[in-house]
Amino acid sequence: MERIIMKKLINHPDNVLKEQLQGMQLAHADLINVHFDPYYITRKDAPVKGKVALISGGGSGHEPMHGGFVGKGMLDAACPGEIFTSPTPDQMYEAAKAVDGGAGVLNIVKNYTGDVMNFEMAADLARADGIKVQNIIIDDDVAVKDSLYTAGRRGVGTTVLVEKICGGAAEAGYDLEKLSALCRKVNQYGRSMGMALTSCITPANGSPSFEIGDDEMEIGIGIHGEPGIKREKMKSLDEITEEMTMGIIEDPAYTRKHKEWSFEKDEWIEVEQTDEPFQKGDSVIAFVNSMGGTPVSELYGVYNKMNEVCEKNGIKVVRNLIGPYITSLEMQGCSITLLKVDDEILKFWDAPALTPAFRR
Amino acid sequence: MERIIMKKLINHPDNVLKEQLQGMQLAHADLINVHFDPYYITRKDAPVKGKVALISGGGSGHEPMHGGFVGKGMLDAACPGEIFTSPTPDQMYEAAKAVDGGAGVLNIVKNYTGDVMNFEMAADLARADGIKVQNIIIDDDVAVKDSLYTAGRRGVGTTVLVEKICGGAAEAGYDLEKLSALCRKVNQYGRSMGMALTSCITPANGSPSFEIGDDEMEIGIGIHGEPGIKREKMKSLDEITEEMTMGIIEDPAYTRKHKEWSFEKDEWIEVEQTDEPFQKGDSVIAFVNSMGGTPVSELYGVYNKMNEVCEKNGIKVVRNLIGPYITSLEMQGCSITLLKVDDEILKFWDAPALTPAFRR
Amino acid sequence: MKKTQVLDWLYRTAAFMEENKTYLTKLDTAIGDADHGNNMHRGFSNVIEQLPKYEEKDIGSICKAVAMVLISKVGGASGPLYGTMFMQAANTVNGKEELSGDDLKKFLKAGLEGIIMRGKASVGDKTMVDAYTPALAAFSDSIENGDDISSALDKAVAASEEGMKSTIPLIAKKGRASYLGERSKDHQDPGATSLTLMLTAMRDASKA
Amino acid sequence: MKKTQVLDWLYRTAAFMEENKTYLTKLDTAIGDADHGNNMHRGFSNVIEQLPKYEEKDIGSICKAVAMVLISKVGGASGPLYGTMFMQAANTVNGKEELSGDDLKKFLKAGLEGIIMRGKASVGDKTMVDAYTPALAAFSDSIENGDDISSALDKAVAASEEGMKSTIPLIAKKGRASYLGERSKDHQDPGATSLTLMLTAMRDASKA
Ligand SMILES: Nc1ncnc2c1ncn2[C@@H]1O[C@H](COP(=O)(O)OP(=O)(O)O)[C@@H](O)[C@H]1O
Ligand SMILES: Nc1ncnc2c1ncn2[C@@H]1O[C@H](COP(=O)(O)OP(=O)(O)O)[C@@H](O)[C@H]1O
Ligand SMILES: [Mg+2]
Ligand SMILES: [Mg+2]
Ligand SMILES: [Mg+2]
Ligand SMILES: [Mg+2]
Repeated sequence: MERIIMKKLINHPDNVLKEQLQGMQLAHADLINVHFDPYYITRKDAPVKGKVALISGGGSGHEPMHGGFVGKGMLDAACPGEIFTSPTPDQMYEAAKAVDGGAGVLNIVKNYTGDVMNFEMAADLARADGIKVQNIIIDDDVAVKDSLYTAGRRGVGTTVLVEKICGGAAEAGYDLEKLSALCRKVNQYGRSMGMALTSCITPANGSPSFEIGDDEMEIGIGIHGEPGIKREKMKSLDEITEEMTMGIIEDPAYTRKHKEWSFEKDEWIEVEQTDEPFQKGDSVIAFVNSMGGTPVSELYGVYNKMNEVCEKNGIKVVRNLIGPYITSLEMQGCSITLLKVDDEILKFWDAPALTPAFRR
Repeated sequence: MERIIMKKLINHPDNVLKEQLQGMQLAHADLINVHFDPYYITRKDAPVKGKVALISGGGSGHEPMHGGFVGKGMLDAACPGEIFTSPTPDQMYEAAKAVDGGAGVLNIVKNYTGDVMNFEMAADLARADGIKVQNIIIDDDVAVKDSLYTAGRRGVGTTVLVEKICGGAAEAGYDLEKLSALCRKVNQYGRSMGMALTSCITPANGSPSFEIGDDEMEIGIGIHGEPGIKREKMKSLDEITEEMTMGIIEDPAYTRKHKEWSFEKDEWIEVEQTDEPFQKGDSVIAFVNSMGGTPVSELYGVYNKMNEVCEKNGIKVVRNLIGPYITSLEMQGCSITLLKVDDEILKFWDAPALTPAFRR
Repeated sequence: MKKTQVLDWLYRTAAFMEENKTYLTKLDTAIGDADHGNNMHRGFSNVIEQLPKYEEKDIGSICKAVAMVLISKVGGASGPLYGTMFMQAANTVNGKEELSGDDLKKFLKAGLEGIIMRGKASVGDKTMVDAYTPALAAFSDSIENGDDISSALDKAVAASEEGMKSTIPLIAKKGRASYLGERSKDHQDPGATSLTLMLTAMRDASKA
Repeated sequence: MKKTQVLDWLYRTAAFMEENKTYLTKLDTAIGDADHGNNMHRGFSNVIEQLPKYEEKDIGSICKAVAMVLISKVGGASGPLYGTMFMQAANTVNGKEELSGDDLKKFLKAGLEGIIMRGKASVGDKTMVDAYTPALAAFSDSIENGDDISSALDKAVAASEEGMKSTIPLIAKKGRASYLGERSKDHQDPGATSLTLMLTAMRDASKA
């Protein structure tokens, strides 16, 4: 088969995911097991008896998320789909069977139509096997304004923070109900916004997901190489960072409905949730994330300005995470996530973790 | 002043370094202190009494190296120069005064003409103040074939490994002489090779350091956006990885002379060193590094193939490091470093470390 | 419609998805994440790879097998949607070796209901539902008017194509394209396009 | 050469470095790391910023101050090289308020020796030494033949320019350009170019 020339360290596009997962397995055999049919990654010591198992997953191309977060103190399993394509239910189903330690499974699902539907089907399959499963949807992208005329806010940066915090709580013995509540709370407390300087190329296509001029940037992007909310002329670091940070801080209350499983009614129900806006005096974890191609040095510039904007608005940054954690292949750009914290959240944020991409 | 539009998260090019260092200080106030006149970064608890202090530095643009490696178990200080420009002697001189705990200072110097000369002058200044200083040069880039007709091999990936290993040994109480010997050994045991898919843009210039076609790659690059040894048509991951890995494994003995300080003779002397080639049965730490713009997913693909090539050649990978650790701004590409290990090296590789960019 | 024609339909669909892979992905590049063609191609090439194992079974079992393959191979939004469509449609034709016009009407209706149950889209949301809904209506009318399957499918395909084109000026309200708001205008929905291809394949099979 | 002319030399050098910043960096882009113009501009703009503090002192002290600024502001290879050049040269003119032709010869000679001590380059290595060496020889000959400073500097500049151009076909053996091997051919060395600018500024100052 002829290979389109593209500037990627890959062999044939059809084998990219498999080869990369093999590399992960070889590199982190002390922490994880990679399963290949179907694809899912489990922590070495799974199932952990009596602990609620955390599973997440989504399209590939966002590495290190989620596979890099499998291990003690974070995820029990991750299910990688094809690049930028939701995984299929059999992956999450097999993962659930492999990691359930008897206390049930919490699926952390980013709010994309495909992810939501596939995780729903997976939960139904696992439940039919007698596994207790809850799905909590993460939707923190303030660039999406309403949930009525769209598929709703996308799950972006908060996902990484949720996986750390809920991972800590699961390790500490939270049961499925308490863990689901914490997960919901973290999602409600977290808000993100992203931007791109360049597009990205999926191996399967070999050409950029969107075209962007030399003097342009894209504001309000998701993490799938999809174009964002608006296209603007390139601005300075300070302007970009201020726009993103203020977009998060001034985001009004946001209400949406998600399907969750009701263990009483034994069926899916619609649960309405509302995020309250940030308030002066809030303490936050600030997460400055590279979309993949932006070097960490530039993230520190963003962090510097973001911190100033937060201070000016009475928001106190008490913890931070800076680096490429939820990416879009080699896309240049960044996202900012602010997560309001309370003692419970901080405690599990600070808890130990040992995974390929996150250690504490 | 008018700003050239470039796809970077920066304000005016003149302020990039300062703003990024401010961001680092804000983000990692628990681990490091950033000093601004001149620029140097020290670990929070410096000087550590009785411990040999480790200092490194070099041009900026290679983040997280070196500033991200300041902290317990790695560096006591890092001196960032302007982007891709060696730091000046006053930086290393001030850093030495700030972190010397009475047991002397080891300067880890990458073998670039500018770095070597500036560190030499800095060592002279510190020595005049009564501080015991040794400079050890790192030169591990096998793409540079001879030391007679060039400035010699460049210091690349092995630098990161040296900083971890010698950091561990310094923490364990090695004196300056023993630490220097270990540093020299790690340098001799380490070999690297790099390649680029794209060029990179320094903020001061606003245009790419080199032009490269859509179907071309550059083999044998350094880390300063300088063009490499040869230009080739784009190849597959397997071909690229095999070429780099074999280039390292089959690299013959390499001899060079470096200036080191003789404490007996009280003057700089030339020390000749020879690296012995890898042999079947060697155990190594394998370090697959992103040049900045290549996502970690692709590095796992590289790791997968590299491991296969090592196995085929009787080289056993016993530890690994995968990610963007020594970068060239947003350049796409990667480097591979193989470091032969013995018990001493492994012990300190596995030792704890707590720095902004490396935790164990 | 005989079982061989149902099988032919699946083979033709797979061929269409292969031919139109780049086209569908291009449509998805404009307002999505540039994978719809790859997803559909991956799904249906797996379907026909598995098909020989099921060819001896009844139409219901075949369609259930197709559903399972699509669910486990496609991913994204279209995987569960088309998977559920085939699953629900299959349930209406259990044990059958041939489909009457009325059977096919029920089959197609259950398929659309599956997509709506799963994805909650309405006509005008700029999804596959915009093509499927008028196509089903045209097919049903035609069958109820006494047309044969083949001419009913002619009308269904025409309606599907119109529905597909009707997505062009719309602002998307479901799926990934909805994030683009106004910017989703002036682009044809990829899912409405793949759905139309699937019906076209059925029409062609009904005439072969 | 009077002290005011020495100061004028430094101001002119700074102006040249500003004017030629992009040019020098372009040369360094081809065979280096694209910073030589920025380095030299940063260095000399700092030199003239500091200069008012030293203008009252003797030429030796002024040049020592210049050396310190270059050492602490330039970085890279050129910082220590030009810093050491000024430092060594300064040592030959301690306490002087004016330089004779012979003084300037010693001054320039010590500067070249400083560069060689620090960088170990020989003529033909494709460095600033390739411009400086013939320039010094031409200057010395001219002074020894009884020429005045200004015409000796004319000859030095001509020789420096020739030396600078002689670097074009060379394969670099020192500094960053050496990594390129054959590929360093057909490019003019940035350091030889900045050195020539510095001598040109001195020549112009000697005539002003
Ligand atoms: N909620 C929904 N209901 C019906 N169809 C939908 C819905 N969401 C998306 N679609 C369809 O799915 C198509 C996109 O499929 P695909 O690109 O394969 O999945 P993804 O959007 O996950 O990448 C859209 O063009 C649209 O027709
Ligand atoms: N060993 C050396 N001796 C003399 N001159 C040198 C030496 N190495 C480099 N140079 C000069 O330095 C110039 C490059 O300076 P610059 O770009 O400022 O520093 P760097 O190479 O560190 O980026 C070269 O063009 C060359 O003339
Ligand atoms: Mg998709
Ligand atoms: Mg430089
Ligand atoms: Mg898509
Ligand atoms: Mg340079």
